[in-house]
Amino acid sequence: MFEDMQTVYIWIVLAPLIGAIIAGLFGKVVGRTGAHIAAIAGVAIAFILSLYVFKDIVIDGAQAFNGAVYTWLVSDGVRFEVGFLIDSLSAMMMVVVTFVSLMVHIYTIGYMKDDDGYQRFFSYIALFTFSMLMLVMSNNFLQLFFGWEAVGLVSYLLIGFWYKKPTAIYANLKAFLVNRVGDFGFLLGIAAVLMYFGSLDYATVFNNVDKVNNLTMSIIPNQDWSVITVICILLFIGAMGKSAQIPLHVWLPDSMEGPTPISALIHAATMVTAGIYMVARMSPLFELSTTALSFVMVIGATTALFMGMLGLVQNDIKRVIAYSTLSQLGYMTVALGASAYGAAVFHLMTHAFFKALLFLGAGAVIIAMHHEQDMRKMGGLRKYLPITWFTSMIGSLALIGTPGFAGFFSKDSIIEAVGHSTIPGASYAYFAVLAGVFITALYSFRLYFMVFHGKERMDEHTRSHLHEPSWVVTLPLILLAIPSVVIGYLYVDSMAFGNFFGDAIFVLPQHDVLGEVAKMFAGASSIAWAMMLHSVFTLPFWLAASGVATAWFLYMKRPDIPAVIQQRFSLIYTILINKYGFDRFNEIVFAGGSRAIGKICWRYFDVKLIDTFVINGSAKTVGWVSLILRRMQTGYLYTYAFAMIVGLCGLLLIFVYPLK
Amino acid sequence: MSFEIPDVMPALPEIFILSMACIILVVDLFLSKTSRGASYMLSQATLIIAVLITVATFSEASVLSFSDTFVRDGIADVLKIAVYIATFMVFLYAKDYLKDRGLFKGEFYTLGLFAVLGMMILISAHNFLTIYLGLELLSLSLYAMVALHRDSIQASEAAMKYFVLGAIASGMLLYGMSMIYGITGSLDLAVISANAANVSDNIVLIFGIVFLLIGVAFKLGAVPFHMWVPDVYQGAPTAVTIFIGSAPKLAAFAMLMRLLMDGLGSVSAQWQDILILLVLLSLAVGNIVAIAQVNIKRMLAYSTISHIGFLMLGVVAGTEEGVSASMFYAITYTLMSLGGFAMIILLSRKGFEAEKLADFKGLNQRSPWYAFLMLILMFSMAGVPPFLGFWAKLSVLSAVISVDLVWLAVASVIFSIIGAFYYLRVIKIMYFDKAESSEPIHCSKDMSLLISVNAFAVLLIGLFPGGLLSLCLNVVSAS
Amino acid sequence: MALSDYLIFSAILFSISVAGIFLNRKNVIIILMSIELMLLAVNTNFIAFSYYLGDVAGQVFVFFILTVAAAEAAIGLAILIVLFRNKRTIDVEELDSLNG
Amino acid sequence: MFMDWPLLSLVIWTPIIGGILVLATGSDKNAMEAKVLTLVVSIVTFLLSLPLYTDFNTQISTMQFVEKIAWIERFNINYHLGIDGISMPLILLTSFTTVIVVIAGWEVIKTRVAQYMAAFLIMEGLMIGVFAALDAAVFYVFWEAMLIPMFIVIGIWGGPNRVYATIKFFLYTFFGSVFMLVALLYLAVQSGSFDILGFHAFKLDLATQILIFIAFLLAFAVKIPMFPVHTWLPDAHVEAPTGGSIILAAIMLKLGAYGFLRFSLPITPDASASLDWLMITLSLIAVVYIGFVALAQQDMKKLIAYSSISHMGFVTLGFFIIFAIAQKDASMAGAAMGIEGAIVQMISHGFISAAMFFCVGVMYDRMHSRQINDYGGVVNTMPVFAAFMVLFAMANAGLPGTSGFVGEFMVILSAFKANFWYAFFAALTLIVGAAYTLWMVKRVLFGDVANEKVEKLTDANGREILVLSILAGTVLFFGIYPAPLIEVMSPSVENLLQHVMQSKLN
Amino acid sequence: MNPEINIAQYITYVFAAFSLASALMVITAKNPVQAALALVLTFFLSAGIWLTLEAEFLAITLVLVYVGAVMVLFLFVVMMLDINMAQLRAGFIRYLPIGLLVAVLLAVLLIMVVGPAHFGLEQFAAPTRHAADYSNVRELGRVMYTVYVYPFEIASVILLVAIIAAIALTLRRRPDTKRQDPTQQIAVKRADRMRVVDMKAEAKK
Repeated sequence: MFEDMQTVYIWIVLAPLIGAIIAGLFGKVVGRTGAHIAAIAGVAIAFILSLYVFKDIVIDGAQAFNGAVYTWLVSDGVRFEVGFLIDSLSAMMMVVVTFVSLMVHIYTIGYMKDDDGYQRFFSYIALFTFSMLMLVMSNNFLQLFFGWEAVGLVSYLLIGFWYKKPTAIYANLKAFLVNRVGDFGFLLGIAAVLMYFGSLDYATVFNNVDKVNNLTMSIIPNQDWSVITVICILLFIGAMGKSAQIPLHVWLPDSMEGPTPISALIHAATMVTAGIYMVARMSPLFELSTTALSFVMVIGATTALFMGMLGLVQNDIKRVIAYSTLSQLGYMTVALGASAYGAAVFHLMTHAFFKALLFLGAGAVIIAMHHEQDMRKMGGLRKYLPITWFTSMIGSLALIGTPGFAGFFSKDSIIEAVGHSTIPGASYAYFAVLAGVFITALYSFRLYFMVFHGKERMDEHTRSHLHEPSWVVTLPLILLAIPSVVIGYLYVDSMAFGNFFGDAIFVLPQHDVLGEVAKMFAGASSIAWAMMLHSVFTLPFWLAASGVATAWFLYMKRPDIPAVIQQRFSLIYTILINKYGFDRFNEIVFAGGSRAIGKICWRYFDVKLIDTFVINGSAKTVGWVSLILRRMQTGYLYTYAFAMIVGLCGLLLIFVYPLK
Repeated sequence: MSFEIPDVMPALPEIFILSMACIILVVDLFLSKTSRGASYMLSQATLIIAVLITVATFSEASVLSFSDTFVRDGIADVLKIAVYIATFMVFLYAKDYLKDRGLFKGEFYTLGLFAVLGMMILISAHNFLTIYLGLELLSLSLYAMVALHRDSIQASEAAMKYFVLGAIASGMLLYGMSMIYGITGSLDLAVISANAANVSDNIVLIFGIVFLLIGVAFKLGAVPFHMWVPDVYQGAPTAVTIFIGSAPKLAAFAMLMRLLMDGLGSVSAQWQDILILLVLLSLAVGNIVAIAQVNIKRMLAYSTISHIGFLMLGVVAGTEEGVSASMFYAITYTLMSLGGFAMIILLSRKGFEAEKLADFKGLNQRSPWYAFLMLILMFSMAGVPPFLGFWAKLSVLSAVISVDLVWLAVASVIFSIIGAFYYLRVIKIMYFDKAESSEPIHCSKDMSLLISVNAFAVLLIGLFPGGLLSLCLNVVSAS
Repeated sequence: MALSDYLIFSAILFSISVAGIFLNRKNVIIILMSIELMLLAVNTNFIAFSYYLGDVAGQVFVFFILTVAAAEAAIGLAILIVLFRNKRTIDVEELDSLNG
Repeated sequence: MFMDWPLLSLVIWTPIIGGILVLATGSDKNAMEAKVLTLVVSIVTFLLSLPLYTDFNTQISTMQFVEKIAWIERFNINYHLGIDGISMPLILLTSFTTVIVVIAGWEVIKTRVAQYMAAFLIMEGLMIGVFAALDAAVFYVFWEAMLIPMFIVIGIWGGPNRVYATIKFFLYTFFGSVFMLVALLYLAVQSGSFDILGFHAFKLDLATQILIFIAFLLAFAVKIPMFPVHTWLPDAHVEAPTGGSIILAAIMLKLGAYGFLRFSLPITPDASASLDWLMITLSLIAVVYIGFVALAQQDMKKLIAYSSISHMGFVTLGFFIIFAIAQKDASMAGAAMGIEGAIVQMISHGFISAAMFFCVGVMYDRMHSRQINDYGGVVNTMPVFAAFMVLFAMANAGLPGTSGFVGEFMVILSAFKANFWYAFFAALTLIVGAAYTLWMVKRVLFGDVANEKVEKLTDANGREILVLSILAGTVLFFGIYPAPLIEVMSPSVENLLQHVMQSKLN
Repeated sequence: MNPEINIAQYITYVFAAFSLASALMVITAKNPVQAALALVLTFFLSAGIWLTLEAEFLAITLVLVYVGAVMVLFLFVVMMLDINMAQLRAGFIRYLPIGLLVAVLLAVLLIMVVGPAHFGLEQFAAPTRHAADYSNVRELGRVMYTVYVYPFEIASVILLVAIIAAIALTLRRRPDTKRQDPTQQIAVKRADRMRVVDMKAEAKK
């Protein structure tokens, strides 16, 4: 179809960009319809071409493409280029990104139809698609960072989309800054890569890992650290920011201030997984450092468990899903730490579908409820919003890992992989992910029951207007529900355990936990089937089931109990409702501290010491001396004569007398 | 003893000026009050012709005459020409001012011309005696000119102070001369120079030099012998201040150069340190005290003191480059000072002396052109390129640096930073403050033209200072 | 007699004249007289040197100093008179309208 | 085709003479004539400066477009001009920015228009002169003369505290440069001429080098400005009219940095090497400490001014890490990147700071306040303007894709080679820079309409949008494709590096 | 030692002592007239000292010019100006200590240099006295108009300036004396003296 695949790649990124420019710069000219047509067309082109690329690379098994589009700059013999690395990993990501994005685009037509910033919104999300594609298609660290920051920018713009809302503009600033903390480490990591590898090209870097493997560097004098470990941890700090790992997770729940479509697209499906993608991409580096992997694993496990627990006490429908996202990102990170990159990316993909689905479903509920997000004011929506109810149920089932659904395959692979991992921290992680399963089921179905079942707690006016939103909203729900069900089954063999990613992901033999897991199912014609059959005998299945049962019991059967528990365990509740105090801590120590340092530096150092004391002080001193000297000019003749004589005596004393 | 009739030709300009001064003196007696302009015109013509005569007979070679009491060399010619031109400008600037205040009298011009003669004698002196007499001729004329505004309390007070302090200074100068005479046995500068090198008794030599330097320092206005400067500048009628502040500095420089280089050049090590001390004190006091001034004439007086510090810097170096730099500085300073005082005259009217700094408020609104001219002058005095004053500073600094006195150069520039402040303040007042009166500025065409030429000379010579710099170096090297 | 004797004499004379100038706070005329004293000291110096050096130039110098001193006195007194006419006093302490 | 023209002289003197002509238009009755003439002159100058780029030979590191005429023979001073890859982009930046400034002041300046316009034209010529000068005396003359128009501009058209600010500005900078003058004179006396390239080759012992280095440092550090001699800048910026702020931030600060490249590093390489710890410390203090100070600002212009200081810290950091790199690695890999990054940072900061100050100016013209607290929700009434401002704020925070990223990125990469902690502290700007910039954006642009005055705001007009668009285009262009910029400077930087690494001691 | 010379020496010392004493009187005298007279005495005595230095002409000149002319001028001015004597003495004692201190310091500083250490007989032997037919006046006269003709001319100019200055400063036509200026009287025009005023006829109230 295309002579040159490079042209295809370029068009994949350019099409959404053009859409964004049309919708953004010429939004007034083309109008609302024009704007969404342009944006959707752009993304649709990208999606179709991505499918073509997917077919080319994955299905036809074409050679991975690695080439530069143009040279950004050449300095000091280092070429900084903008180029593409298209292998199975990026091809898969491209499809996921463009597909979810397309769904969200369509959904937006309905969701944002009354908003003044309609064109602006389309411009932003199209721009986001462009940025995300640049990120995943990159063949070097520079462009990765480009995309990395660009998605951050769009995220910033979108969280603050409703710029009149004080909480929104607070949240977007927070998101950007927390991400910047991650980028800080990321940038240092890139610098370290350049320093030790002499290039920012993935290929060059990965080919030269052996040369760097045994090098050490001393950051603190007399402390030699492995270069690879330092690089990996620095890079992972970047991932922690973007993929919202503890303690840099604080921005993600707040980012729910943005419109729901972007919560689905950016803060669930795509952008937040950039960190996971990056670490998977860097597998040849991470594999060489057990320390880094342990670090990754512990962070991920902590996030997976403790962020999930926060979802239990939230009443805002979107926030529950946000904490769920955090928890799931933790799962992916754990997988990375266990060297189960395939499983991580696989979970990334399945999660993208079902989490986007859940978010969009929540969005549909929110529209129906007239922008009411508090679950305590919902209930029994099943009969008013059948499609939403059904798709949401699929999403929830996928999320908790119901055998057969997409989430089951990916999550179970992770849990199994972690179980096989032997690196330090693995047992803690294994416990965390198992506990997480119960928690996940509990909060998911807490949400599900509180929203769709039980007593109708909304007011009369709202109830009278409840109806299913238009097809532009429901269509994406349905389209997303499909992969949420089937994608796991289809790809678990190849992605998690097979050779889907080929050379894109590198695992040391001693770290090959997925290989170990696969051995469990050795002989089965299809690992998918084997897993499903096997699942009923495993802990996760029963944990999930008990989670659902608990949710049913607490929120359907005995809705009075949660309040009792809340009172009984008020300490835990307080901790959870305060999100372990991260926000307060950051607000006081980092934000407040910086402002205080700034004020002190400025008031006392700049203004008082330098300006007032040194600068104005010396000027004042000169003025003061001037006044004194001036007073010596008394106007009296004898003073003048006296001065001359004193001058004479002085000169004689200084120059003549010493000679004697 | 044999005696030759001296060659009077080298002294032709002096003779001419003397004759003309006497003629004007006589002519003025027969002029009625309304035709005083004739004295003025005659004086100006005299100065122009003197320029022509000097230029026509210009020679870089050094010629001695009158039994070696008189020397004519390139330095002398250049300085004399500068003196004529400066005086010409002074007379022109002063004209309206004098008319407004009833001082437009022949005495001003005759005394002025005699002062010019005194400067010329000083510039061409080659003997202690001629130095002394030239100095006295100049000083006496100036004392009288300061007091010329007889009804002014300030003027007479200033004259009295000037006179008394000047007399003390010449007393000290004479005392120093007597000492030098005593140990070198001659009054002739060349002989002194030759003998001084062989003097075994350095103490007496330095002793004499201290006294000599006090005399010169007084005339220049160097600290701590500067006390007269602010009072006289302020008290004297501006028309006289502008005169005192300009041409006599050239003569004073010549005196410094003749005494120290021609007379004591062989023992420069003995006076260098003394001069450095005077330089530093002048720079410090001049620049610092100027900050506290509200009277612009006084401020310019302190500015003069600081400029004198810089001027002496070149002589400190004691090299040809140094002396030529100082000479350049003297000429430059004269030009700037003329412009500065002319601005004060320009803003003054009958019955109103624009000598407060506040009188310059909002000048840019009243007359952007004059404000711009003053801006050029002030920046030039502050030593900001590309104006002339910068090159003057550069020359003297370069001279001291070339004799490895870098620390002195650093000290000097530090003081010039302080100095920059009060020049900036003038500009601030002119440009940034609101005008208190919107009255347009009236002045005669010739004055307006000359003041523009004056300020633009500061700019243009600043852009192309090469000619004047080379001229100074050439004449200094040749003599 | 040694040259130093004459020089010491004139040095003391010089010091006295200097003291006269700045000790005197009331009368300008005394200052003018002190200046004459100072010149006398200088003259004595010159004459002494001239004598001991056997060189007539010193005496010539003194001759001119005397001449100039006379002229100076004339101008000084003229200024004094102008001053007196303006201020009705020759009190040194009242000559302070110019200061700073 | 332009190789034979005295192009440098043309770009220096066209605006200066143009400025004088503008002055001649006189009073405000002829304001329109003055403005049009100024615009024409500035555009002509910009066009004249373009061949400097198009005809520039990027293959060689020697000086190009050289002009040399004897000026003052007494001191062996020549009117010697020439440019290399380091100065050429800066000249273009200058001529470009001047056009922007002229348009920026078009309707805003209502009194003494001719003087205002003339001041900027004259300043332009003088600044270009500084970049083009190859003779130290010529350099110094331009360097100092430039203060005069700026002094006037701040003093006449500035804010309420303008007199304090402008005198502080003048004396501060004057203070620094007189020491440089002494150093230059010393070098001239020793080497016999004021030729800068001659200075480069002139041998000096270490003690002398250190003294000269310190003298230069005083001059350049004040101009850049570096901590702790930076306090003039916030005052000057706050009080200066928009055009003044733009020129100050976009170009004048670069002069100091340029001075390090042209003087300090090549003339006193050994002193630079032995004092690099000092320079690096000061640079990092500028980046971090000043960043925090910026956070505390309530005045938008002050905030941007502090941000400028912080950004210029990267420039000096880029210059002085080369010695640490050379010590670690004899092949010097990474050193050139540091310097190139620093130069890119200079250029980019020129555009971004100009844009930021222009943005503040646009709001100030409407509200007559620069206090952040007086604003809020500007985006409601000025959406187009707000979009631009967010873009520039992002550029200021060093977002990739904007020019603000390129220089910082290169310097951090290079600093990492020198020492992990250099890079660490430098990279803190990622956080702090974003914090103060975006916090300001949040408080000014976002939120609900804060008060009636904001309610009445009108969006940017055509002229303003023109300026903003040009700047936005440039900022994006150099962010996306900085290669041409690096390409022109590369040989010169290599040449400089080789020179600097050659010790003068033996 | 020649007794004759000794006597001259003693006379010199006595003259010097008295000269200094009278100089002190000049600066301490209560009355300016006294001061002037003390100054006259100082000059006389100094002239005597000059005589011992074989400067006969100058000694005479000193007496003639100074005592005869300059001091008379001083006295004249002192008498002419009507000065309140009592008031003029005030404050002298207050500043005496510091003044004295500086004066003594200066004297010490001067004497240390000009004293015998540097100008003693070893350094400057006393010259032989000239023969009796030596004329100091002739010696001076010979160089005055030859070698020093140029300074001589200048001195004359200085005197001229002094004359001009003295006249310019002090000659004045008192504003309160009424004088007639015939030229003005002749040049008078009608307009200068008479003004025709146009008045409207005033109506009676």
